[in-house]
Amino acid sequence: MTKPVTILYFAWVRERVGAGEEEVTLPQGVDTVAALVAWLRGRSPGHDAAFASPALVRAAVNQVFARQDTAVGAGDEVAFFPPVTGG
Amino acid sequence: MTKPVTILYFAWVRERVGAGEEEVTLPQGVDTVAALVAWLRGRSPGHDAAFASPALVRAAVNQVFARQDTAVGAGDEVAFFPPVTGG
Amino acid sequence: MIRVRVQVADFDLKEETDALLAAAAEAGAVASFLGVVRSTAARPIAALTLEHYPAMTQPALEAIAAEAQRRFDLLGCTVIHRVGRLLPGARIVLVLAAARHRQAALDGTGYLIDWLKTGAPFWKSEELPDGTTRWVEAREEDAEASARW
Amino acid sequence: MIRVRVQVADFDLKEETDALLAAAAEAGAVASFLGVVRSTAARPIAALTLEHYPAMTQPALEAIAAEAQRRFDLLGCTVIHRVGRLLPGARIVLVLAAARHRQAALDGTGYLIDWLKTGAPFWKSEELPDGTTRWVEAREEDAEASARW
Repeated sequence: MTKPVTILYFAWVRERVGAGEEEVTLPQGVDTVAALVAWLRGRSPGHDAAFASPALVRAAVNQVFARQDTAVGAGDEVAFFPPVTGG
Repeated sequence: MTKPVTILYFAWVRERVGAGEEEVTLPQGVDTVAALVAWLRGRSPGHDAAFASPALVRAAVNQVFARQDTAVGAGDEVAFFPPVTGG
Repeated sequence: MIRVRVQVADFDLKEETDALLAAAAEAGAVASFLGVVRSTAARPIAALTLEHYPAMTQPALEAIAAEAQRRFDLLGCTVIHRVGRLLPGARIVLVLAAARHRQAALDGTGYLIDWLKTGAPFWKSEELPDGTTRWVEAREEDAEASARW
Repeated sequence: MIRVRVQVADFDLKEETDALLAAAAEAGAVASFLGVVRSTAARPIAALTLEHYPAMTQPALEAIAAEAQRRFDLLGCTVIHRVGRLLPGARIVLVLAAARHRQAALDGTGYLIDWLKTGAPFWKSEELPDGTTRWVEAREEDAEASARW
């Protein structure tokens, strides 16, 4: 059994997806942030809308800011969100 | 009657002169900060010691920072002090 | 000493400063930055809501604070960031930096607030007077501000 | 609004910040600098006494504050400088700058404290543990810090 990946969504990415969190089991070959985004877009029109402008969506893997080529694997926590606006 | 000039001393300049304030009547020709310093040095050994290193003494005329060539005249308030160390 | 907190509650500037100074022996300077919810005549808002990524926020803030402490040789720093719904005029964020001398305290404060704006997982949503909401967009100049350090 | 005070009494950081913000509508940022009497293990002092030139201090501080307000488009600023004999850890000086955005508040604060150090008639005398006193010497780097603005 492969452990699932926890996906978190924040701010307008969360609103477009329609959920703040989901667990998914990654198919073979989905092993980077970029591949995960491409695969998630096929899950629903909301997911597709959330990632319609990939340059506007940032990611973190296991609570650390990630890039498009950052590795993603079973058991990871991956978060997607717009550029941060705190402070 | 010529109005006197009020001279104020602060910090170690005051300590060397031995007084914080004095009133003097300027003789003819003493019409700049530099001339006033030269004249004050003759008033007492304490005055002379206070101005022994002229570069270390700053001046203000009528509460505004002044230079060596700033004009000084009857009725003015002239202050002498070390470089400031507030803040 | 580094103190980092993410909280719904307000904070007290004097208490925080006193606590920082009590733990920062030999400090000669404390600089601070306080951010408040801004509503202007030209662009009024009814409220500002701050969302964050709880599991990531605390470690992200601690990493930023540790780097500030190291770079500017701070004797201590405090970062408090509020989350939830805040009304105009409410305090959002407080940064304090204690140092031996003033320039380190001022630079540490500038570094901390610049990186809070670009390196910590917070998102602001504005509530307009008509009840609609909109997400605040990240500003290019914020990225430039943190990149200059 | 510009508020400048020279006083023997201590001041309260929170009260001053609240008063500044109450008078600075549309402010989004308040930066501050707090200077405290520093005594270190390597260079302990028993007390610090601040002398000033009363007739000149208030106008000098007001001129510095007015220039900061103009340069950085501040919505308000506060300068409080204590005089008299102060013990280690005591607050000496407080600078607050309120602005629409953070950089102006931070720059305004840096400008104010740099110029307070070189453009206002205060002199510090240190009292050593053995009871002797010595006048603090002006530092070249303070003159450079204010000259860079």
